[in-house]
Amino acid sequence: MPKVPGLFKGLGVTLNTLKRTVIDGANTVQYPHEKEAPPTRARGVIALHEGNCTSCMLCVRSCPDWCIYIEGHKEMAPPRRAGGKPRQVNKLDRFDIDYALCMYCGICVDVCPFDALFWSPEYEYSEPKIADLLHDKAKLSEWMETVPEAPALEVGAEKKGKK
Amino acid sequence: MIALLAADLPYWAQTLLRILGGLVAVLLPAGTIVYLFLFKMMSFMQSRLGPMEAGPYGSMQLFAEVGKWLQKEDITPARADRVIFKIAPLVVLASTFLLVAVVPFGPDAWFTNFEAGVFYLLAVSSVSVLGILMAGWSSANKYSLLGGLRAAGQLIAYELPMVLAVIGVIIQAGTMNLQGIVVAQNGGEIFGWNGLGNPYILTQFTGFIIFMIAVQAELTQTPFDMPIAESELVSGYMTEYSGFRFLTFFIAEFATAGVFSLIASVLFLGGWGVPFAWFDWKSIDDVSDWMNVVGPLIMFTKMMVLAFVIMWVRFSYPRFREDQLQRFAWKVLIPISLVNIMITAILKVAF
Amino acid sequence: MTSTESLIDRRQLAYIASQAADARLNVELETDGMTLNIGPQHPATHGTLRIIAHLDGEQVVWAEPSCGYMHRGYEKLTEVRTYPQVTSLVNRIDWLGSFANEVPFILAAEKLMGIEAPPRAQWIRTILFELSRIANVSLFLGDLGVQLGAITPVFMAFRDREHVLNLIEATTGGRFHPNFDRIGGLKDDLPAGFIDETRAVMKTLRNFCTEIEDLLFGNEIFQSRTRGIGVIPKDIAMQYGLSGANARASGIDWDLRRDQSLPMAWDKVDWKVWTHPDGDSFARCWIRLQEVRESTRIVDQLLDNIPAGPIMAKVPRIIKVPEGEAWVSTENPLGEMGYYVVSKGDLGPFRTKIRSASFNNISIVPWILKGVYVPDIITILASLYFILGDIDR
Amino acid sequence: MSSTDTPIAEIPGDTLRERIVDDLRTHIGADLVDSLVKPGDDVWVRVSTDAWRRTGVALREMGFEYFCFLSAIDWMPSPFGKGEDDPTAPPVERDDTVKQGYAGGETRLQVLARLVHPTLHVGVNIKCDVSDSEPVVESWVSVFAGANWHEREAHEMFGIGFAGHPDLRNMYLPGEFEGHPLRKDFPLLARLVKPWPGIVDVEPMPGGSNDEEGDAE
Repeated sequence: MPKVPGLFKGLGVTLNTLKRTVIDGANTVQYPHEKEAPPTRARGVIALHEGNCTSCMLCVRSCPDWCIYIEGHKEMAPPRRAGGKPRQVNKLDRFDIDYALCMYCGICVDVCPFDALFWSPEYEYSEPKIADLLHDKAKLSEWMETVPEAPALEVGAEKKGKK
Repeated sequence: MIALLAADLPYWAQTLLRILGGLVAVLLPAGTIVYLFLFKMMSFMQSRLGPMEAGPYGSMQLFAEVGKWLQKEDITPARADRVIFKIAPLVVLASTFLLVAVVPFGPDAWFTNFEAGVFYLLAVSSVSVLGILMAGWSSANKYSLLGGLRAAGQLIAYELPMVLAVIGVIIQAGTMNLQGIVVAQNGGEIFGWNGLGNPYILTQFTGFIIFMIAVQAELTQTPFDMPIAESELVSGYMTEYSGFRFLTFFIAEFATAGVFSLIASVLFLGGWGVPFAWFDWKSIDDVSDWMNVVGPLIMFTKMMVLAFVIMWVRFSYPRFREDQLQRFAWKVLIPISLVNIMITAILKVAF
Repeated sequence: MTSTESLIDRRQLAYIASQAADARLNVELETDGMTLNIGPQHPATHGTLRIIAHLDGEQVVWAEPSCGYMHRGYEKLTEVRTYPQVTSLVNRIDWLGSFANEVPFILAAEKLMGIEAPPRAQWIRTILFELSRIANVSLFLGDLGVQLGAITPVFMAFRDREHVLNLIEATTGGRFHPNFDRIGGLKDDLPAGFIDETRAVMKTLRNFCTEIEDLLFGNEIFQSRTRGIGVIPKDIAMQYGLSGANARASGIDWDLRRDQSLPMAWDKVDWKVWTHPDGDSFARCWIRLQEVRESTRIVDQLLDNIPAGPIMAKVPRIIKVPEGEAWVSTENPLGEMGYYVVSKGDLGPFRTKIRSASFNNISIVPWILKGVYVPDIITILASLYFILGDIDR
Repeated sequence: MSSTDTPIAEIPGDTLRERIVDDLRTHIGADLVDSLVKPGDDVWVRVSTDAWRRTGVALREMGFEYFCFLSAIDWMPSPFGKGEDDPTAPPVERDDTVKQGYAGGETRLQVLARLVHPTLHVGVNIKCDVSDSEPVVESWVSVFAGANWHEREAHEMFGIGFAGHPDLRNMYLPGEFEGHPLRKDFPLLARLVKPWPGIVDVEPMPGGSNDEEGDAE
């Protein structure tokens, strides 16, 4: 078979793509009209489950960017069981994440020993002002609604409870 | 535009009509090429949709772009040669209008119709080089200068193969009048069979290929876009232009693509005409008047086919290097076209 | 090799001749050179590299790259960070194949600690490593087209690279910066469906390679632009420490995946190290094309037999690395990427020397750009393939 | 044999790497001050400052033709720590003893380079002391052309001079920049201008901050 010159092969490739796009549609997504669902593990935004946070400062200290700020105070809470002693709990006053600094490494979520921080795949939270990227406790708690279940694992994976 | 209509009108009205006709003949192909090929076909070849927001399927995108460019600040570099810098885009665009002036669109639909049409055509097509050189030199930018000089070298190198390729057509048609060439093709016959007329693409196929390559180079489209060369010279001679001056360059680029496709269709594809044998026309005088309406449409279709090829190549190929281009022009194209002329001449004498 | 030598000879002769001719002309016409400043903002530098080129006409008399516009001081920053924090930092060095940046650092830390990741983790590491190589090099193949004036390949590269990024994101959570590698293993296991999806994507990628080959590599214009341009002979490549595809294109048969034993899974599968004798730009590009193909083969074979088991070795929760020094380098998409980690038994490294591939690869530029034409600057830079983050760190 | 008396030397020997050290010793003699062979892993040698360039030549002749990198190490502990101090608290006392790593050393600054044998695939890490008063070593540019940029980088980052280098301009920093960023006494301002958010103490970390018993599970 005689060799087709590369010049014509190249033309063929573009023509084929043209044909494919016309018949099968484009590979792109028309973003504001249709949205792709990010995978469940996607690191979009960090959500805070406020009730679980004991303000232990572990996330603050392990953040490479120093972008988490926690303030809290100690408080006496009513006893768990009737007749028990009142407990001392840490009350969270402030929990801010500065998304202008955050580099989405996920270390804070990993180190949290009390399951208070979660990744949510939500990504549409850009702001016209950079100061608005500082999400406070209330806003971080709102993201909790968007946190998905952890995905099933591939065959051969060792069953492991979420710590 | 239409000579028939214009015949009994006062001079100013004729002029107005011609100007309007010229604008339509330049801008309509340019707009169509930009939307259909640059926006849509390129996107489709790259598995995407292209502009979709402005108008249905982005059809109004071009107007949006024009609006955007018109709003932009017209920046002149501090050390630029101001007058030349400002004139340059207009010179380039003027070349396009000069080109379209001699293209016949129908038996009576033409702006001017004179005997040395082809000669004039090839002469004014190099006016754009002047504009590009002016733009490159006056911008006071090294990239622009390199781009301008490359453009000058390249356009001059490709003028010659283009001329030589057209000579074959002229020899065959026996006239330099573009209208005459159209008639010669449609009224011609191939070995006594006149069902298709005699479009010169069949007899002058080498010439056609050389002409199209030269057009590609003349238009500075890939693979001959070294004067623009975004990845090397950052748009070359257009680097410093903004706002409506850039728009002028942009329009000129695609309008010239359209006009050259028109010219190629006139020279090689039979122009506006249909084979005369279909309607038993013997000469141009027999051609019905409705051809003045259908003719431009036929021309437009042929132009789109040729522009498609130009753009298709543009979107598929990488770019040559300047010295390779020169070598290609002088060592390949010119000898081939000379041989082509020789063979045509011999055959012309023989038959 | 003889063809390479003759090419260099010819190039040098042409250069000397042109210099002599120009010297004569300069005396007669008093032309002087022009200094062309390519960058820091220039499409061909895809980043902020600046090249100061002294031109004579369109020929380069000398050229000098000037980098540092993107220096982020990672070597200093690692000194104030703990080991887990460093991985999130170093995967920003070569941002197109970021998972591959984490691996050598983690391996160096593991070497110092004397632990080894379990087999399943090694397997998945290797798969992700190769996926990031594909993500990186496939973009190179597209970008190559843009540098040489063909606009379509880059969109094809983005189109098919997207699938690879989706896989990486589904596994690690990050498209660009996975931060998935941990000392002793991996952060998480693969999500369900990964294997089947990856197989399909590898098929797409092989099609992409064929398309690029037809569209670009087979194109006569492309070949005339790249063949014989920017020839790097073997010994020069050695001296400058060129690595990866750049070295292999100069005939150096060296691939760190094959030539050193690391706790990774490359030695468990069958693949080929491609070399090319020419050392020119075409060879460099061609090698990379073949490497994408080999990577898809590696991934395919690895997917067949991922061992079951844990993905984390037993490591203390707060990681302190014992005192010592370790050097680990891997064959990253851009070339040899190595970390010289000095530990003093602390939570973080005492000093990290990051040996990035592009720094060495691009240091050859002043030598190689002598006497070429302006368009060849672009060809050579594109074929050397650097990433700014990888030069400046 | 020539290894320093570190416990690692007890691991069964690595004849190839030990032979390399021996070979180098025959080339440069007593200028090979110290060496360390980690079997199956790597080789470290320390040479005297004067023999720096000679070592490069010798190793190249021995077949170590591949230039991997050249850099330096500042062995002084950082006086600033990790920048996590409380600015209101009294300054923290820090250990500032200079302690060198493998293959020993006497000075605070050391030049470090690595050469690789392209067919044996064995590398050698070469170190050499650089005196504090006159931090200059001979340049390797004439031996390995690729050392050019690495020496420029080491020059601006550590302030080490390379005698015979054609062009020791700054690569990254502006020309008039003062100080050598990778020296430990150069402050990392990003960590000093802002107090560490982790200073605020609400409760000690669970299990205490020195909890090392827990597993990853």
